[in-house]
Amino acid sequence: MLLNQFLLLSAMLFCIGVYGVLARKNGVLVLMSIELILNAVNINLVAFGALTDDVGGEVFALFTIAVAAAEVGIGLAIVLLIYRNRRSIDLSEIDLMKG
Amino acid sequence: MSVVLGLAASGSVPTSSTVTHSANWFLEYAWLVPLLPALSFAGILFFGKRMPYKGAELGIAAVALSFLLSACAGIAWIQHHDDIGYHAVQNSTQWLQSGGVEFSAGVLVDGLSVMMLLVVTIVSLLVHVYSTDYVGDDKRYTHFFAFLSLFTAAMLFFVLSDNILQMIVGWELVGVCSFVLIGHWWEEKPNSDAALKAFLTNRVGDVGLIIGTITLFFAAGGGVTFDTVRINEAIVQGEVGHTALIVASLCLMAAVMSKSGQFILHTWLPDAMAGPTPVSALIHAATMVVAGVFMIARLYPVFFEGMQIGGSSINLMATIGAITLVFGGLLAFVQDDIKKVLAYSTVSQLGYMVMALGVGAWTAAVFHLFTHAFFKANLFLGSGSVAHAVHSFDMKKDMGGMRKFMPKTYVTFIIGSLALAGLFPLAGFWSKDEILVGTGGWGLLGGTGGNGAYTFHLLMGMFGAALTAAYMTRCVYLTFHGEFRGDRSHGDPHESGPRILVPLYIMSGLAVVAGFVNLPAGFQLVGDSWTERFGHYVEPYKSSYFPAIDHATPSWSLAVAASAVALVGAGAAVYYYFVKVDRLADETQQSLTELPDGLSKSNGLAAAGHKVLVNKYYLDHLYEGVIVAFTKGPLARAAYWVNQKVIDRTVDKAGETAVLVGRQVYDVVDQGVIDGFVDGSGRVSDATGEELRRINSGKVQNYAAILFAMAAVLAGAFLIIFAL
Amino acid sequence: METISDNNWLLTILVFAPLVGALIMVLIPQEDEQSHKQVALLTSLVTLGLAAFLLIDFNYGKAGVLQYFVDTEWIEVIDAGYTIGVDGMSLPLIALTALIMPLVFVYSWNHIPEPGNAKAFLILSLILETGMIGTFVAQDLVLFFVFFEVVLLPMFFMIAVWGGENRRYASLKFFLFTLFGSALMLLSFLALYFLTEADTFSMLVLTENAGEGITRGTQLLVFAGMFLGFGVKVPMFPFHTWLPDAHTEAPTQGSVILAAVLLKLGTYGFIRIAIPMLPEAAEAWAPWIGLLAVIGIIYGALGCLAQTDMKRLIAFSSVAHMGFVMLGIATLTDFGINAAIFGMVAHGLITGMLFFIAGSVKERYHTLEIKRLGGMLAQAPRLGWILGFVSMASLGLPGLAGFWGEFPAILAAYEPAAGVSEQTFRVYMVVAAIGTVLAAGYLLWLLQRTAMGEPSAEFADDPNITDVSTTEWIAWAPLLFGIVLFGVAPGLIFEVTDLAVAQSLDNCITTLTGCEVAEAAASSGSGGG
Amino acid sequence: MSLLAALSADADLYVAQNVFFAVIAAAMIFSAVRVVTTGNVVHAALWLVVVLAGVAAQFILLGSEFVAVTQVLVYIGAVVVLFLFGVMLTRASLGDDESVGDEKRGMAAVVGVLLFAVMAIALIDSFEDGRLVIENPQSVNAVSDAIFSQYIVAFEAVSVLLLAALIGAIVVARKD
Amino acid sequence: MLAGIAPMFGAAEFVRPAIDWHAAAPELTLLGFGALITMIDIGWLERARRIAAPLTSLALLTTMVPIITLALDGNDRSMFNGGFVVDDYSLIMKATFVLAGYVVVLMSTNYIAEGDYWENEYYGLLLSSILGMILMASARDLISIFVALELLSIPAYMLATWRKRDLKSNEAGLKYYLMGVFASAVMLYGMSLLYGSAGSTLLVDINDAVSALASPSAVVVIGIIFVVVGFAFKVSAFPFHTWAPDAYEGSPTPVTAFISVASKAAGFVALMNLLFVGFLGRDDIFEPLMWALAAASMTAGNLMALRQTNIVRLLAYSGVAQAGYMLAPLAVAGTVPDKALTASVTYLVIYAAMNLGAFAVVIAVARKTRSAEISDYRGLFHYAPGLTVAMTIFLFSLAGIPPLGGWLAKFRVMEAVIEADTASGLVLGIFVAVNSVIALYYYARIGFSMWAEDAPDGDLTPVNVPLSLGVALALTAVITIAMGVVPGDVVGRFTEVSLLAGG
Repeated sequence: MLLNQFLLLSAMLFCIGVYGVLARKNGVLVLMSIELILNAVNINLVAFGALTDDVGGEVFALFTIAVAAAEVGIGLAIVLLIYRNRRSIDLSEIDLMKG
Repeated sequence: MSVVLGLAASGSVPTSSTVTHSANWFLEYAWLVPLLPALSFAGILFFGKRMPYKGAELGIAAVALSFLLSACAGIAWIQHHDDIGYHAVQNSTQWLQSGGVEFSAGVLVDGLSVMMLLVVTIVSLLVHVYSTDYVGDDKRYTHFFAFLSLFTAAMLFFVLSDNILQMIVGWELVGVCSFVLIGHWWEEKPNSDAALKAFLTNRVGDVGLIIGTITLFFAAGGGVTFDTVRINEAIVQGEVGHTALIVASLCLMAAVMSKSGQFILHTWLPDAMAGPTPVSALIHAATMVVAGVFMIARLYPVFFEGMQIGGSSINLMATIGAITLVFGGLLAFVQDDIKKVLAYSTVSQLGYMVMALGVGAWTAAVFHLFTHAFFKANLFLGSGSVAHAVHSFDMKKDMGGMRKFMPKTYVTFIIGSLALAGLFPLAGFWSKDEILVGTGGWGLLGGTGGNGAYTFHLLMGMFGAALTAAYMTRCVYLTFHGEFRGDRSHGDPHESGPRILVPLYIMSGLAVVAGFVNLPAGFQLVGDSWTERFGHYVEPYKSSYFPAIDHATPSWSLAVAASAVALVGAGAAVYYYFVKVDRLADETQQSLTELPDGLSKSNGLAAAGHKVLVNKYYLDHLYEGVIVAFTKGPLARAAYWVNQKVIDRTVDKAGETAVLVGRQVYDVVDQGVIDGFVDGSGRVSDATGEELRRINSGKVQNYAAILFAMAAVLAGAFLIIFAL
Repeated sequence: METISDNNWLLTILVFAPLVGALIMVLIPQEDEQSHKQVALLTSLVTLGLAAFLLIDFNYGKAGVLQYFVDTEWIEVIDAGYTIGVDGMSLPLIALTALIMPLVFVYSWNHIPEPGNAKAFLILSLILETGMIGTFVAQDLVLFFVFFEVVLLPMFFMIAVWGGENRRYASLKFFLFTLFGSALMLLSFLALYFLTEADTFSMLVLTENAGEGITRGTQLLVFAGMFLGFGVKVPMFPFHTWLPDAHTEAPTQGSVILAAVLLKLGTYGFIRIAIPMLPEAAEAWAPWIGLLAVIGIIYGALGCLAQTDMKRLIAFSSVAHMGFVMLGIATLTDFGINAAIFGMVAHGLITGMLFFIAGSVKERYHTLEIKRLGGMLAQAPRLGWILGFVSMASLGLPGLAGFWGEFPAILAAYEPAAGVSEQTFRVYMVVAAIGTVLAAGYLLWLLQRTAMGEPSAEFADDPNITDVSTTEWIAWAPLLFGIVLFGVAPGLIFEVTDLAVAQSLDNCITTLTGCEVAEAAASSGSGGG
Repeated sequence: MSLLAALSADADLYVAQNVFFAVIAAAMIFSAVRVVTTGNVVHAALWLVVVLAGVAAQFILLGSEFVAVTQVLVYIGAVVVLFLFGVMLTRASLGDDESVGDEKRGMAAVVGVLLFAVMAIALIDSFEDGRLVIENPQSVNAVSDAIFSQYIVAFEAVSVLLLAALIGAIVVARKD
Repeated sequence: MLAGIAPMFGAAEFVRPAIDWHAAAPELTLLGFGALITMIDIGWLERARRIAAPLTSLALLTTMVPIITLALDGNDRSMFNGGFVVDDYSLIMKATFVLAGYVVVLMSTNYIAEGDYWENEYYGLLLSSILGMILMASARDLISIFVALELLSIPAYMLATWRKRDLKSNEAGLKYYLMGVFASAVMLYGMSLLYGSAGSTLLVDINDAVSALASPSAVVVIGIIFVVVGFAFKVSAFPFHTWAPDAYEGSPTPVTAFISVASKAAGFVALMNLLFVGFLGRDDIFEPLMWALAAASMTAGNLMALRQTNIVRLLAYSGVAQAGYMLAPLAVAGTVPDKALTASVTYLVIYAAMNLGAFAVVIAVARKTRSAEISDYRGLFHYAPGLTVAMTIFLFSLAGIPPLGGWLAKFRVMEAVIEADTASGLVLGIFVAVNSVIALYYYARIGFSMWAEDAPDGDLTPVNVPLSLGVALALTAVITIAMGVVPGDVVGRFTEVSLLAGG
């Protein structure tokens, strides 16, 4: 196996995620896209860990998974809060403050 | 005998300095002379109002004391001179020392300065006394006397200076005093205008003074001293480069032109008549305007070498003097204001002095300064006396026939006029004659000697003599003869009081006798020991700080010729005024000031009733017009036109232009360009900030796009630069 | 280099005494205006007393040596020391500052400008005093910089709070301009620190080093930074535009302090720092400084002629006068720099006084528009005469202080230091001399239009227009006396500064010649190699 | 014991690995694209499950079974459920994401492509022919040893982090 | 048996890590107090509100004790192969975080108690965020840095939304959160590349790896840039600052103060850890990168601040510019590493004091005006002279006017860039100088409004400043002035630091 096949897959996922967070209006969908990005990173980490035969990559990936879970949690909490106050989670409408 | 003296002087310049530090008490302590009026200034300023005579007594006392000291100094100088020869007494003390440059303050007492002390103090004393009456009811009486004292002090300080820097100080102080005094009645705008004009014109000259002084300081003073004696000595001994001297003399000449009212910078002088008459007398006779002449005399080596006076037939200084004397004389013709006549006459006489210095006739110039002081003071005070009586200076409107009301003033005025006109044997005759002799340009008439062949200047001087005689005749006629034209509603004018008359007597007396102190050598009526006393004691020809000048030989024929010219001038004017105008006036029972059909008026200002008369004198008109009317009419008027429209306008315009340029610079450059740049950069920053703010659109996904895109762009850029 | 450290507590107390006074005033409630005025005046008098003691105790025989020298650590990590000392160069300026401030407080006794609040006003003034004296005693670049900047804030607020209509623009402009200059100046200081082997901010050492070991190109750049910093403060053309605005809007006291002392910080910086530390660059820059100086002289005068506001006119005249000071400095000669210091003091006294007068005129007439004024001599004769007197002093009348700032500067321009183009400076000399005419022009014009003539109908019967009051007399008399005193006895200043100037210049001139020799050797060497 | 590890000695398996990778990768990319393009939020969550599972499969391919298991447990087990809750609670219209303008999509696409281009160029440039030979799959032991020695501080910190996130999320999300 | 299995799994026997308890004491203290507050919250519920703030203060002050003892001890300590390091640098930063946190607590006390907020949880989250920060100061490997970053960020995201009913606060939290996550993602991706290049998460190893080659490999370039971008977000450097004004404006003001000071400082700490330990050999990459970020941040930040009408937004943009100044020394970090580090640390410490002070005044003024519009600061001097003087001190300190602390900060920055003696350094110095002038404009404008204009509506009722806020003001003001006048030992001992690489 080539290292690059994993890395390019990860880059692909990353960029699809980026597309998602930029193009989606629905807050929940944006959060899902974030997961794509974070998973892309994990693939990278594990692939590199495998390359160098180092445990650090896996450990890093595990920490990332944990943190990602926490992030999704509070992300959804904030989205819920906004939904409750605004009855909408359309990100493009949220621009009370600017300039 | 004196010729021998002069020739002897030309050959040998003492190499060792002819300066001594110790001498008679009166010479060593000559600095008391300016100090007294200075103290009196302070005294009057602070305590004058509380004094019984409002401070006038303090001023008079101080100046009187100064006069006494000066007189004693004069006697002391004669003794000193007789004892050890022409050794100037110099005492100086270090004023300050900085950056290796030493500034000293001190007095230089020699014949020249002693003579000036005498002239200044005596004129000032009489002006002080005169003023107690003349400005007696002025609301700023005390203040007037304070500045009169300061004016005197400044001039005395100036003439005693032993270095150029100190001269600058005195020079400027004189200027500022004249500013204050000319503007004494500052409520009227013309008066303050005149004061400003005087000061500013002088300032223009001061540019020259400052640069000239600095040039001398470095070129002749070695960059360490301003000492006049040392600078003069350096020049006399040929240690100074010619270029520097040309620059210095030209620059200083500019200063002289402004201060001494030489042609093109003279316009402030007539305007300065706005001041009270005693001030005019002081300015014109003894202080202010003669400062320039004095400076040339004091720094004569600079000019003698710089202008290349010796062995030439033309130079800038002499030419300016010559032009000034004729121009001033012409202008005096067309003035209606009696003081302006005198003012232009001063311009003209100063022209004589400068021309004399320009042709190398040092003694003649200084002597003329000396005599002129007396008769000009006499005339000014006299005109003041008249004006005091009629409350006006306008000869045509408010005067005429004054001799009936003011016979005493009339007599003194006549004496003064004759002296000014240079008629034998009054003071003006001797000094003017000497100037003409000094030009050395009369080969035809048998004169010899002198520093060059200044024929042009001689002719101008002759013409000027005729003019002088003529305009003074006009002035006398208009003022004192004919019928009174003024307002009689407040009663007839009456003779002035003793405080005015006594100074007039003294002055006219001096105007008569002053000329005798320098009788020309070979004048047979007196012994040789009485001839050329003035030149003997005043001219530093044997000192180390004076250039080797040639002295011209006096000439009988020239004296006769000059007198004749003056008489012709006077005679023509007498014929015109005293004969024709008077006659016409008698016929028409009017008080006339000129012939109604004068060339200038031929196209009809005359009233219809006079037409016949006009025609009757048509022929007369032609021939006399050549001598009198043309001079009096078109030429003088043209000169006046040039004066008012060109020169004066130039001066005024220069001022206006400066203001205009100032406005333009301020509006366009300062507010527009520089400030505009400053404010503009502020606006640009503001606008850029506003544009940048658009980045923060408020939409979080736009923010994210920037984040990711910038990450990609940065990474891409760095990849391309560093890794690929 | 030799220093004298006797009595060296004196300077520290002198510098911080006003600050102590300010701190005391912080504790006094705002309503008690009288106490504030008393404390402020007392503090400044104590400072003046200390300055007087300094003047008496100063060893004039060694005026070229830093005296009362203190050198202790301050901010160790940046090698900044608390290094202070006084020599003949700074002594007159310290005395000037100490003199001006009590006068300002006397004047403030019944002239607290709108909108009142004596407490804040006086506290700011006292802080200002500390900053100004501190700048003059600092012998460490960082300390100098700090004091140099300390004066900014109080002055900003003085203009901003107690200023006129357009105070917002003026105060911000003042602040931004001066900060711009000093920020670049700081860069230069730092560069100097790193480029000099000694790695020190000590002005003593840097002066001694005189730019040795710094290449010419670098010196030029570093000098340029300082030039901006000091030049803005002076202010030199074309960085002067803040000055008229600041002066016009500032309250009288602010204008007086600004004119009398603040502007001198810039020129002082030139002679204390820029020139001795970078003589080679100074030599290269001198013609340009001289050029800007004479442009300033003419330009300032032309600006004056265009003004319709009395205060603005006086402000513009500062541009011209400081032009003379800068011309003296640009000659790089002993004499020129001595003249410059004299010019600073003279300008401080004279222009300070003029601003006092302007303030009083404003108070009486409620306008400074020249067109509307007139006849002051009739209505308030003493005020009018004082204006006339000070105008005369300002236009450089000999016998008064102004002359000794002007004439020697022109004189010095005839023969600038070796290595500086003589021809160029002679042209400057002529231009500067012409500037004196213009100076007379605008000042007399001002005098004529304000003081002479009949009072305008508008003010003819205005009871507000009274003659000089007692507090005004007390505040002004020392200045008027000083103008005469220094005019008659200029040696009082010249002889104090002389040794110090010679000392600082000697040092850098020897270095200069050294540099030239080295440079010549280098160029011949490079030619060979 | 890992299946792949056991077979790793066999060179032929490289082909199998690559085929396996290709299939999963294709599925992942397709699903990922659906996640970010589908109009239905619930569908998006389900497509996300596919991607996450694919990632787990890749982990296995890379010899990290423990991470793979964790991935399945945490992501598929918890996160996706969380998403579904989120979808329900926000009552987002299950279908519509149609109102997104082309401009926005275009911008997103440009940024995405740009980013990918940069990444891809860098990766290809650096790891042109870097080969991955999985010989010793990482043991859980090693991972746990590392976590509890080298990374103990981070581990403790994560625990605090999770607690804080928990408390915070409750406070933020609860109705009060 | 075990011995036989171990090689098979490729893992060595578990070695119990040596833990220096003293070194970890600050973190443990804070952790303990955090746990205590959580438990009290759980146990006492509403009754715990009264003691939450004092207890948090106590927690922070107690945390200072081990920091001080460590400082007095003076030994550098290193654990976990250099993954966790205690040196002067980390101590001064920890102290800064803790004290900044303390000041934030003082500022929050009345603000939170008087508003409609969840109080106990607020302080709990605050403490956990501070814990993340002090961990960051010691973190020297990628994982610790990542986790510490998340630990300090995630509570902050939530605190930003703490004013739950306020749409602006919601929006602030959302923006802050989303941007934070995106930035973390980019940073993580960069970290993964760096890890891949080095085969280790330790920064020292990464340094060895990235500087091994004469010219950097492509992934190293991207890795470094992505990581830096992640932290550029955190320190709100242009153009990654976009979230800051919105988040600052919407968040509760004490939280804003916290984010703008502590969180920014933490970002800098991480950045400096990475640059000075991880990338130091790759200065050819990060110097120009930092140069660009610094120059862009200070210029753009200042320009954008010019047009602000809300003081919090203004402070946000000024914070962007301030970040630029702090980044400036990092642009010469490869040339003069010690000086650059010292300069940035000094700036951070002084910035913390003055910016917190400014926010304290904003909070105090808002107690009366209920507004953060600059126009509401008009005439402040007439009714709140003390606050005005304090605000003046803080603003002009931010502008860098001597003798206020800000000048020393700027001085050190300039010192560093000049000492580098490179053209780029000099140009950056000029950037700093010119920007100081631009910045002065808006600071001075506020000063002018406060001092020289009349109060709107002529309302001259004084502002009621509660004790704790007053203490916060006094503390920050004193530090701000002291840092400028007599920085003495504080600056001397603790900012003259070099960063211990560990390992």
